[in-house]
Amino acid sequence: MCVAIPGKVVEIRDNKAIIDFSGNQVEAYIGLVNVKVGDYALVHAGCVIQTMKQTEAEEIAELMGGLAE
Amino acid sequence: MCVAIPGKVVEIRDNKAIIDFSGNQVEAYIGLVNVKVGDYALVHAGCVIQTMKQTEAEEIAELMGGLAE
Amino acid sequence: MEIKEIIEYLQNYQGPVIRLMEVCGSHTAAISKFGIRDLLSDRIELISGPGCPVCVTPSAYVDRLIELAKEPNTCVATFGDLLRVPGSSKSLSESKADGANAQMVYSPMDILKLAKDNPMTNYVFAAVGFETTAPLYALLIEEAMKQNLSNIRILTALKSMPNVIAYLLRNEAQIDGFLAPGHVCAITGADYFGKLAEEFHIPFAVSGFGDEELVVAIYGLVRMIEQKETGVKNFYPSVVESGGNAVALDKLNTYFEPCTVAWRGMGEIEGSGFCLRKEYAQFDAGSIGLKEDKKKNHACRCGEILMGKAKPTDCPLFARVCNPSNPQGACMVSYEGSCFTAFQTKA
Amino acid sequence: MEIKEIIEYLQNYQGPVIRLMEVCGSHTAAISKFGIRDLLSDRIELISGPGCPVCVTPSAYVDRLIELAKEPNTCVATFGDLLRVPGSSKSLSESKADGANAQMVYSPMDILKLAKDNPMTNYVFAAVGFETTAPLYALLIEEAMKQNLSNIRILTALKSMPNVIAYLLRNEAQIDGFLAPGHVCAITGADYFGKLAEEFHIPFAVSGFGDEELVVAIYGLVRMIEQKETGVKNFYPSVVESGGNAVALDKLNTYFEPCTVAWRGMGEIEGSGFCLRKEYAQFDAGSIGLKEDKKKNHACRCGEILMGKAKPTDCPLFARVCNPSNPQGACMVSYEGSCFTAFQTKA
Amino acid sequence: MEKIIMEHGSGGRATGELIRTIFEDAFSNPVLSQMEDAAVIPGGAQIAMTTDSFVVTPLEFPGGDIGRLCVCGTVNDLLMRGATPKYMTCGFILEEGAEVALLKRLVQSMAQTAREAGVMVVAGDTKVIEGNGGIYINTTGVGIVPTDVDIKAANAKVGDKILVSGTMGDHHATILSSRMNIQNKIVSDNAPLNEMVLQLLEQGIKVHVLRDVTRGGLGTVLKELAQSSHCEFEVEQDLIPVSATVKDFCGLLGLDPLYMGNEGKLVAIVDPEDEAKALEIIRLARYGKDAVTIGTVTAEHPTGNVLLKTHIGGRRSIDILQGEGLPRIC
Amino acid sequence: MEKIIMEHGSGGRATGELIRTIFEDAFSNPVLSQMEDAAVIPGGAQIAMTTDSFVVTPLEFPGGDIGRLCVCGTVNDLLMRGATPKYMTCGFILEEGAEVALLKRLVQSMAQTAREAGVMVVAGDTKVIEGNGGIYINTTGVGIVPTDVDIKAANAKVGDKILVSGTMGDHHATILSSRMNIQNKIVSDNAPLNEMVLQLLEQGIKVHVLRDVTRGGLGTVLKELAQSSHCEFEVEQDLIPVSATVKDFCGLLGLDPLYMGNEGKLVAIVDPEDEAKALEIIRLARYGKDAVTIGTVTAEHPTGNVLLKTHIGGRRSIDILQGEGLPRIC
Ligand code: SF4
Ligand code: SF4
Ligand SMILES: [Mg+2]
Ligand SMILES: [Mg+2]
Ligand SMILES: [Mg+2]
Ligand SMILES: [Mg+2]
Ligand SMILES: [Mg+2]
Ligand SMILES: [Mg+2]
Ligand SMILES: [Mg+2]
Ligand SMILES: [Mg+2]
Ligand SMILES: [Mg+2]
Ligand SMILES: [Mg+2]
Repeated sequence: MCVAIPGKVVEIRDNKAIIDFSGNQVEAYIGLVNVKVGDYALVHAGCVIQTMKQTEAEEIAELMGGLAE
Repeated sequence: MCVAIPGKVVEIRDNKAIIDFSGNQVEAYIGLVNVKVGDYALVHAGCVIQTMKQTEAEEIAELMGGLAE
Repeated sequence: MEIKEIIEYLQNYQGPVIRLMEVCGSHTAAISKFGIRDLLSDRIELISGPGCPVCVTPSAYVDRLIELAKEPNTCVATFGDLLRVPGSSKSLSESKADGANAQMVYSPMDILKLAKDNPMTNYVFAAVGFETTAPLYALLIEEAMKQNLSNIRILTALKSMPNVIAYLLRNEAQIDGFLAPGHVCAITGADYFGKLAEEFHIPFAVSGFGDEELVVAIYGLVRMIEQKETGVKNFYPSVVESGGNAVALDKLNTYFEPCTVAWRGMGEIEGSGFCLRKEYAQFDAGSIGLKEDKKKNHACRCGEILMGKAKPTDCPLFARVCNPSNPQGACMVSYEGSCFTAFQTKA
Repeated sequence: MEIKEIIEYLQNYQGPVIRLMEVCGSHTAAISKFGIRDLLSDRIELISGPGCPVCVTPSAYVDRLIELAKEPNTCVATFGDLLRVPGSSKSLSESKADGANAQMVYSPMDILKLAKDNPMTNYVFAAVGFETTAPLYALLIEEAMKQNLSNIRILTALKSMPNVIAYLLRNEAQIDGFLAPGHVCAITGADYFGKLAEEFHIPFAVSGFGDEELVVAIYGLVRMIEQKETGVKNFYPSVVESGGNAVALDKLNTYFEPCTVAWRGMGEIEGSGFCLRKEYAQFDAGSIGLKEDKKKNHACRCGEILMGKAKPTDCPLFARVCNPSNPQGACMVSYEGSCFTAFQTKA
Repeated sequence: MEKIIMEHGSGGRATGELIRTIFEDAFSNPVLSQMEDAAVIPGGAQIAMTTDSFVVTPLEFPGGDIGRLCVCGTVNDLLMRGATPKYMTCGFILEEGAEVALLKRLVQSMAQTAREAGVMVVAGDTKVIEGNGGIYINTTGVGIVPTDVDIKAANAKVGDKILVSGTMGDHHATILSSRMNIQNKIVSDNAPLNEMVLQLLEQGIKVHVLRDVTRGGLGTVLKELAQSSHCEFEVEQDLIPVSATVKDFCGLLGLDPLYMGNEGKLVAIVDPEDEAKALEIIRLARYGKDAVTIGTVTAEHPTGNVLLKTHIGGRRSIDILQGEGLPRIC
Repeated sequence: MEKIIMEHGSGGRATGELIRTIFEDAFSNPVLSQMEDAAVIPGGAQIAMTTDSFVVTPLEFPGGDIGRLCVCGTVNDLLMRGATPKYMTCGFILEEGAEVALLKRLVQSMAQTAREAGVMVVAGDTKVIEGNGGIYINTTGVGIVPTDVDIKAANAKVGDKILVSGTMGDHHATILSSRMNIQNKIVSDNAPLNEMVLQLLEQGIKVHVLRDVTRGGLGTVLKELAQSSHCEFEVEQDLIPVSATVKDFCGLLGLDPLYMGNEGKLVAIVDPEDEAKALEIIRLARYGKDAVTIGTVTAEHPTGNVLLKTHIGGRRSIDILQGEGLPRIC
């Protein structure tokens, strides 16, 4: 299973980041993605696999527009 | 502690003997003494250390005789 | 369009029957958990595909893990689910009772510390997963080399999405559209499925894992089908970029190469997996040739279910001999397996 | 003479105070268990000597055992009692809680099978004992060589009787006669103590371990003292022959040689122990130089007690700080220790 | 005496010393200090009896420890039958190497929780096994049940309201956080629920069913109750209280809060007339401030069914916990 | 399901399956099969309660097994207070890898012994821990005590006779024989002593003290009773029944039969008037044929003392077991 929710990067230590999920802090390797403090990141099995953009709403709206009857 | 009671040799298997103590059978190495089935043997920590002669009564009597007042 | 309107649309859909396949196990689990089937018209069917990494692992792989775990001074580290997958006779978890040394970890990276702290123990990580997880093993090996740890190896059963989908479509799976796995696309980019969409004239919708995200993507697929559109639409743009994650892809390609691997119940599929490149063979715990796939129970229909040709309830063993405490096939093991989720939420 | 008459004699004895020492721990335990003190006139005192192999082991030896037991892949095998003897800070038994691997066995020979079945584990036997037990270790090494077992060693704290008795007598122990240990004599022959008897003009009575055997031997000693006889009398002729056990003595001399060893509370005594000969040094787990004897508690009077200069009840710690659950000295540990037996049977 | 050694299980002097220095003080009462083979105590016409063993790691965790836990577990099981908890026995199985100082803390925590819950520890036992310092505790409880009280799983009736006394999953999430090394502020909810239960009974609430939500979680409990009562329950996901941190914690490990255990929460199924009053009573009682209604007993059902209405409006049946409830990671 | 795995302790489906296939059948009774949090059962004005955990290896031994043992231990402790054993709970802690077939045998043995002893198993619990197939069982018992019965350790009086119900050391020697690999025909005496105890009470014997001779052996029991009663006991070694095989077994390992445990023998301290009748009752009862008088309560004594007259006529004080009771070999 892949984590469906993004966490916030609160600290970076060497090759790992501390990532907060509503008060749960986990350590994740950052060798696969460039992250910085403040980013929202997707963590999969102890590694960050992607950062999250905040653009969903518009893009989806646009897509949906194209699909509407 | 050393076993104070002798057991009876009931079987010999290679370098070990089976020795019976009132129904308790233990295996003991016989590398320190020549024993044969039927002997009474003293066992110490899994090894026969001596066989037992049946002559105690007379010898002790003799000894005691010498000590009597 | 409001989510309420979308749901209403899906609920009231009266067109020809539409069969959608989610190829990602996390999608399968989320669809169950959110009760999404209940929101769809009877004419929209959701079918679970071969996207649960645990469910598609052949028995020979599990048998090999057990063999390794029983070797002296060897510890097999793995994700939780895999412990319970039956091999040809037992699971890793059951074999622990026979002296197999297996340990559940949260992350493949956890074995770096274990291996460092216990230099006399050989750690083997059970490296299962798809494009999402494969780069993690690349990172693991990279770190193991950096830290000079010689007591780490992996046993791979890494799978790749496109060729198994092509296999399904070539083998008469009746599917009208695919929910494409959001996290695979996070690594590979959304276009990863473009060639398939084109070749088979079929639509793909990339979806996230939230309830609304899934509903939106399903709606998107239904609309694309109705409008006879093919191609890939990305309904998960916050995470999935067109190019994917270049760093991760680069690491994946550095350590691994495509290869032919066996899928539980389906046999070998060309180019459907990843294997360690020869240069890194010393990290391999014997992954090559683990193709045998002895069914624990011959009546198990996992293979067909993974291909969308049968539903769990079509299997004569379902909820009778086969249940999560006594799984006959891998689909009943993983929390993401079709049979498991069907069992868990059966009315 | 009937046993009843003998007991009567001993009970009614009114002559000068007689102090008899039993130098064998098994005698000490048997005397307690049979309540033999209760059968003697107040003018016949029984004193426990340094004959409990566990009680005379210096703390450095126990510390070394603990060190070995904590080494990876090393198991210390031992007789039960030794597990509880305090070293300079802890016992082997307490150290198990800290990860020391120690196992109680019935016989030194038991480790042959253990070593064979677990070739990756190094077995160290805690080889304590007197002339009775030393030949067993010779047999063990002989068998280990025959069976080609390279994972067996011993840590020796082997003691020999004559020189420690001479040491006592030279250091003003007030003793009028010795109960000589029957099983030592079974190996060495009764004459083993002849030279001592002669040199110090003191009688020895070789005794078995039964209640009547002990009473008879004590009577024998009392009579010899009254009659001012010295020499060695053998009250255990069924087991003890004059030449002893030639096979055992031969093996003892093949593998071991006399050496100077340390006795708990008494220090080093020349020629009072046995060590492996150089030819068999590979079987030694580091026995040389284990002389340090740190008291766990400075008030402990074990040393004097072992020499017959003090009684357990003379020790300020006895039955207060020091008891079998929390022994301060080795004499409180072994079931054969003077302090233990005094504690166990105290009114 | 720093660590437990085999001798502490001998039944002889060392066992006695352990009992005197650790247990006697903490639990001191006239019955226990007789040190008899069995405690003799006043009884009652109808008694309740329950047993549980506790094998949790870590032994101490945020918000509690195995000592508090093993009292709460047993006291709560008695309460769930409408019994007033009275007596408790405890059986310790200690692994060689267990820290004596830790044991002392745990026993003191037990004693304090027993006082809070009004139970007297009347008998105990200690055994030592080989191992690596683990501590396992069995507690068995006896309570007195008034003859007119009849609370059991089979008693749910159509129309009844289904209440929970607070947020789900806190204990389980606490334990897993420690094990998986995830930092958060979640604390265990381990608590004895005497006050809320005895108040419900005293104030005459028509309580049909009580069940504490432990191993297996709310999902398992609801399904079992539905099975016993031959009813269908309908509960609403959005009404089930779960703290934001526990929710995301579950998300992280792929766990479902529905299957996460508590150690101080209960489900009460009450007559619909009494719903409001019952909620008020529970909310006023210690450990009950977040009590809410989560659903209704909607119908009879031959084999028992639980329907969950999800946030997005879907409906699914929920079953008892399958598998081990292990974190899913991949 | 051949071996126990962690999942059997989940509290979910696998635990349920284990309970159904192993426990339910064996213990079947209406109370247990309700599967409630706590069993609700008829009580009595005065109840007795006791607990013990059982950690014996091997799990099966000549003459018995841990299943029979754990019932006898708890039933006997209740009887020693003059209680009629009524209810029992059992808490299983299973190590991963435990053989299910073995568990089944043990549970069936428990059930059979419970039937023999007239106790009903009313609640149970199962937990699984990591390990190597070990099985640990806690049993807790409740019995009903008539209000006029007052049997306890403090009640020995000067002049009372000290009886034992049979040969000493059989159980302990059985277990050690297995562990030390010594072949013999010794079998454990594990047995529930209901018949002899309830007959003594029914027939109006003035029983002052009862104590089953378990861990620590007769020496420990006598010393503890002397301490509680502030009396001096005098017992005669030659009167203490020990079988020839057990005697030599002890000799071999340097053990004293006085400190060897049993699991189906008791010490009874009775009014001297009733000595003969008490002996007769015990001898006629199951498991009591070798009952004998071994001594007398001779005097008051501030701290309690036990004098043993040895075979050869010596006298010594005996104390509770020191150390672990390990075999002495050298
Ligand atoms: S129900 Fe079980 S046996 Fe049937 S297909 Fe699914 S996993 Fe296989
Ligand atoms: S009583 Fe204890 S401290 Fe005193 S001499 Fe004996 S062993 Fe040493
Ligand atoms: Mg008892
Ligand atoms: Mg309970
Ligand atoms: Mg419970
Ligand atoms: Mg007990
Ligand atoms: Mg263990
Ligand atoms: Mg409960
Ligand atoms: Mg008890
Ligand atoms: Mg008991
Ligand atoms: Mg329970
Ligand atoms: Mg273990």
